[in-house]
Amino acid sequence: ASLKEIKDNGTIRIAVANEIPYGYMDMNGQAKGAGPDVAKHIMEQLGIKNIKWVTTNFGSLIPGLRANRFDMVAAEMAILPQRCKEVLFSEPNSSYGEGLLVAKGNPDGLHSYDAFAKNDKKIAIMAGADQLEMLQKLGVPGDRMVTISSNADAISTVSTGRAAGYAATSLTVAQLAAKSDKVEAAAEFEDPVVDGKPVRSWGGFTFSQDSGALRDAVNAELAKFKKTPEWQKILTGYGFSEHDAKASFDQSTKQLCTAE
Amino acid sequence: MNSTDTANTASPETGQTIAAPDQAAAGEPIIKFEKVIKRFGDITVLDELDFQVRKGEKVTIIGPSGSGKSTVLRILMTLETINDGVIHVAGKPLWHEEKDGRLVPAGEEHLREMRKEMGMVFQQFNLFPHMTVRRNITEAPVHVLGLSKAKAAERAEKYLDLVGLAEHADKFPSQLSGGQQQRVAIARALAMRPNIMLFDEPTSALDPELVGEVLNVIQRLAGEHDLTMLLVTHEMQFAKQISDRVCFFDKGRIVEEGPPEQVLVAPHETRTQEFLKGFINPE
Amino acid sequence: MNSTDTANTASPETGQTIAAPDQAAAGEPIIKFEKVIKRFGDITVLDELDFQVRKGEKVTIIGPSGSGKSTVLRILMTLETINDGVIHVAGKPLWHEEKDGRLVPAGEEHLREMRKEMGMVFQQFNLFPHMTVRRNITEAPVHVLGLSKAKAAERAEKYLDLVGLAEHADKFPSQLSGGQQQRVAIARALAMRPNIMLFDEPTSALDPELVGEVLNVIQRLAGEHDLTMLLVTHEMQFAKQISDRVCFFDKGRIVEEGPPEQVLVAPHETRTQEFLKGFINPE
Amino acid sequence: MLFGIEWDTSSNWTLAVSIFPILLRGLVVTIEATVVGFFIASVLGLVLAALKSARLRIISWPARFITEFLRDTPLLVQVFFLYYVLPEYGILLPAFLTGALALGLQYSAYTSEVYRAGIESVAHGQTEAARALDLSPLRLFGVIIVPQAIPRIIPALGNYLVSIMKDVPVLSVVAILEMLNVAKIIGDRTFNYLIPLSMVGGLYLVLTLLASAAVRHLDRRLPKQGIPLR
Amino acid sequence: MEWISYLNPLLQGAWVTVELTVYSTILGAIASFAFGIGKLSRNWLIKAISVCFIEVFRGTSLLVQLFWLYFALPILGQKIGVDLRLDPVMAGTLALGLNIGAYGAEVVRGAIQAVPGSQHEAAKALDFTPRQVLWRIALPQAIPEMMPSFGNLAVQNLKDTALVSLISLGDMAFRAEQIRNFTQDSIGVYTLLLFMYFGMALVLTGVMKLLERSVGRWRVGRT
Ligand SMILES: Nc1ncnc2c1ncn2[C@@H]1O[C@H](COP(=O)(O)OP(=O)(O)OP(=O)(O)O)[C@@H](O)[C@H]1O
Ligand SMILES: Nc1ncnc2c1ncn2[C@@H]1O[C@H](COP(=O)(O)OP(=O)(O)OP(=O)(O)O)[C@@H](O)[C@H]1O
Ligand SMILES: [Mg+2]
Ligand SMILES: [Mg+2]
Repeated sequence: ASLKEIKDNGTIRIAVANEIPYGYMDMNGQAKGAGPDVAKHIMEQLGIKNIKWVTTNFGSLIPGLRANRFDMVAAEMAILPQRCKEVLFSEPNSSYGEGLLVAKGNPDGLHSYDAFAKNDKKIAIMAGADQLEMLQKLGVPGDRMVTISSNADAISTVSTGRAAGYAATSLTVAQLAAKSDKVEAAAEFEDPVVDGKPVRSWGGFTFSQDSGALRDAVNAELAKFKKTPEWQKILTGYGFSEHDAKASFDQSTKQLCTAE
Repeated sequence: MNSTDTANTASPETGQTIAAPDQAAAGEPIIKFEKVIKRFGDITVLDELDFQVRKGEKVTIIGPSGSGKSTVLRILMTLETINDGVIHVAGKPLWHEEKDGRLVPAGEEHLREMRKEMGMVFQQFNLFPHMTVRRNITEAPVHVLGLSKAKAAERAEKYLDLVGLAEHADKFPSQLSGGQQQRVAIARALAMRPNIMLFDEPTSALDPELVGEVLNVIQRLAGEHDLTMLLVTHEMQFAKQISDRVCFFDKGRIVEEGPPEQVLVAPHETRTQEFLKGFINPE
Repeated sequence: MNSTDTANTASPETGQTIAAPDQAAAGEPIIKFEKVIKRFGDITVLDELDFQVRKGEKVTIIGPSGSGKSTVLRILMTLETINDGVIHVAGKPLWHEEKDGRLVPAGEEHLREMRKEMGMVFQQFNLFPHMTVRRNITEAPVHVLGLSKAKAAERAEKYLDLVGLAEHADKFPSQLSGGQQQRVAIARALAMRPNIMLFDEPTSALDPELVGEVLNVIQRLAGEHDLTMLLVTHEMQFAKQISDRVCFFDKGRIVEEGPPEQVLVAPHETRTQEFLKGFINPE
Repeated sequence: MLFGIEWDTSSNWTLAVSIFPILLRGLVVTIEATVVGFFIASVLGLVLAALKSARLRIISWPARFITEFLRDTPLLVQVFFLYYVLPEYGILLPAFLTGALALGLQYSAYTSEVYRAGIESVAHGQTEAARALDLSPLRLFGVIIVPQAIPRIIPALGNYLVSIMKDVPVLSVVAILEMLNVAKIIGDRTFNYLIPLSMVGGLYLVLTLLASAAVRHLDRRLPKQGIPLR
Repeated sequence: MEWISYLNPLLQGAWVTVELTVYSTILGAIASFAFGIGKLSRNWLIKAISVCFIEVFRGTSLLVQLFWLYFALPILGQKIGVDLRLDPVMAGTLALGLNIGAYGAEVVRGAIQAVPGSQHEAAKALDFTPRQVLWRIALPQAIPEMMPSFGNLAVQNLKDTALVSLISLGDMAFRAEQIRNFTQDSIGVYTLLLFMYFGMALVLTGVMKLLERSVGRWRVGRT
């Protein structure tokens, strides 16, 4: 729906991918996470009273936007050039590094994604997530990647040895590690270096190609909100470091979209 | 039925002309097979059959299994087509109709008109199991003849009375004995007021004990002077009692026919004699 | 068969003692029902039935549908259990056996021994459809009696000859007519050399024309002096010809019994008279 | 890229042509899962059928309950259950085996009925005739009943084989790369679902039509009256 | 007990499952009769359409159909300039209903054909038109014949609704996934979920049995 329609109806449909802490539903069906909390504030400012939250698989977020199943995604999806061809991104709302979830005690002694290019262990990734490209560039062969359909499967996948590690953002990994004592975040994790640059992601809100006006309105409110301490509190409350918060100002969406 | 305009002045003696059914004199053939051939695949079931039944006549057909007895009745009821020959029923060609003075293959409309002449009672009763006895009888009068429900119910009453089942009108067929079911089937056929009744082994699916009650009803019908009856049966004794004529079929032809006293008791043909020997006690 | 060691010195005259089957004198009851009760759920099918058949006797059971005729045969063949009463076959209790001098419920071994006394022919033939006619007949002699295959085949030949089907030994049942199938079934039962043959309406699933050939075979068997026969049928004429005695069953009891000339032609009981009226021509 | 095969998104046709070999790789997995699942279902079904017909209620009732439970709960949830719960008890099966086992369990409920119905359909009269001839229970079962039941059982089992094949896509939820999952991944990456999903639909149609025809052929070839055994 | 806390969200999902089952079963029943009767039609076009529908929906996997309607159909719509974007409830109901309808159509066809030829002959002898034979004689007799199969299909449909969780419809299976995401208690969540489906299936079976009995009342009696 267009910005005008959304404002007239006072209702917007926002999707999350059930990823803690970026955007998820708690057991009572309440939306939580860095994306949803900021989105709630922005919508309040825009005078949009109702938010209809939609949960979907990460892989269905972009198709869902394109199919107008929701108006906006608040999943802190990483802003990447190939995605910019399909959808519109707001300015970054957060930034985060990479991490690796391994079984308790790290029996295989894994400390980087690179390690998987050299050993014969399997590494799990989530369907549709950007770790795939990263690992491909690092030279991990496709038949050693185990694709899971949601974060929820990661703990069991790793703890039962279906994969030696799970590649995800540092925040996801920390969250998952806190949930179960069968897994932990790989200590002393080395950031992967791809094309000479250490990998860091910038996450933002996502819109369909024809929602320019909505994106602009969100951008305006987001810029204002990011100047306030409440914004920082939301992010740190979900486990982002102050460095993560600050780094979100380092790159603009335009830069990220045109990066090589 | 609405053909009173055609050729009803023709002499009733010359069987060839088309006479309106209502005016067919008694003694006039109401059913006439002429060189009728019927094949199923390779086997010839009726082999140039010539066969006539006069109005009001009661004719019994006997013969070994597979000799084509049922086929004769089923062709009359237009449940089977024929391969060659001509059949007249009530003076009109069964499988052809006159259009612009020429005979053309009959349309569905003509066949329905012809079927109204006849009622049929099947070996397996073939009642509609999902309807009460009364509905079984009123369904066709209401939806085919266009009678009002009240009128049809009245008629059902009358024929149920005739077959001695008035008090069972609200039961379902499955709640009746085989003999009772067959009597309902007879009432159902009668409620359409046919001029010709066809019976295809009406008692052979019945427990021996129940045969009598059905034969009784048929015997009563045989008393009606106007009703033409064509009956296939293995009940020789009964055939002897009610028939004006008995036809012995074998291999799709009539091998022997005549009054029951002759065909059943003192048959001329050896094939007939052999067949009757299979029955413990024809007399 | 291998029980010649038991009690064969007892007097054959006192029916109570256990006599080896081969030595039961003619005239001695080979089948004896004493106050036998059989229920299916709520309904009582046999009601304190007392009933005896002497060795070599040919007994026909008639009666309305549901009166328990089949049940009597099925109990004898141990296809049904009984609720109360005692049955002796060939002097031995059918449902009990002697162990350490006391009667205990019969084990499977005893039942198999008892069944060897009898052969049964069913209304629906019940041939094994996946076996040739010969195999149908040899199967049990080979695997139950332990005959060699050659011996069993010889025996099959003999009985197929008896029923007039020697040339059909290599056909499958589905390739035979109903009458032929039933004759095979008779041969199959005979090949076990039973002392007692049970027939449960052996002709009522047959086309009327085929009834004769089966009755002929049974009639020939009836000529054998030693064979005890128990026959349920609705063929009154036939019953009259072959039976020593006819029993009329109704509601699980014997209402009337006696020589066929009496029961079938001049019954005393009204219930019997009513039943026979259903049949067009008992005489 | 998947299985080391690149795709060409320049047009629908080139995409279709370039992903065809990838889908075939998925098809192989689909067929493998079908075969393994069917094998498990056939064996387990026989066991369940035997237990259900046991005279002892303490055996037959639990077997009946298990059959009913397996039949009345979704395959998807059974797959999840096996995939996530079994490892908690230390039973760690590869994803493929877990999926095949789930298929086998679900369909064992159906095949057990096939066996039972096949045996019961052999006319009651056959049993009575055999008893009247004093054939032993073993001989009755092995030589009279089973040979007559087989022509009824085999085609019914064949139909379930086809059904299993159509249920294999459910296994995609535990990351088994069968045909639908492959197509979905291609769609996720190329944002063109139309081509891969339509191709999967077409392939399935061809596959099931062929399989059904094979079952019908078998059904016709089997002698209806039974297979004589020596 | 921890799993008590799962009950509330699961019950919310259960309601979605029930609604979806009811809608798609109704759609399936309509499709069953339409295409089942259509397949017996003498009009070759109606017959061809019915045969194609039945073969396509029986011949492909339900999940393929669901994904196709949800993911591929919108793209097809874009190409031809029609908005074919179905929301998950719509896509789910359509896929489930049409799929079960294709199986049901075969049941309907089989049951109608199983009405003995002698019934048709008896009706013809009484001069009913072919249309009257279908509606007054064949169908009423065929419906009780269909009921046991319909009962099985309804349960099948209930089970199949779990698949809509894969297109993000908040049914019982979807809620369960959410809870597991949160608590990581696979055993508790899935055990509860399995038994809830089992319970619903038993209730549904009971309802279908009642229905079966009410449409087949004329079949009581001696035989
Ligand atoms: N629909 C059919 N298709 C093929 N053959 C048929 C068909 N109907 C009847 N026949 C064959 O036609 C022949 C005559 O059948 P018909 O039913 O008229 O015999 P019938 O004299 O009534 O015998 P029965 O006493 O057994 O009823 C038989 O050989 C039969 O097999
Ligand atoms: N297995 C069974 N379960 C319940 N009732 C049965 C069973 N077998 C027979 N009956 C009932 O027992 C009664 C007697 O049956 P039986 O078959 O002995 O009658 P019959 O005299 O042989 O009749 P018919 O002439 O119809 O063969 C009938 O009322 C029948 O319904
Ligand atoms: Mg006939
Ligand atoms: Mg009987």
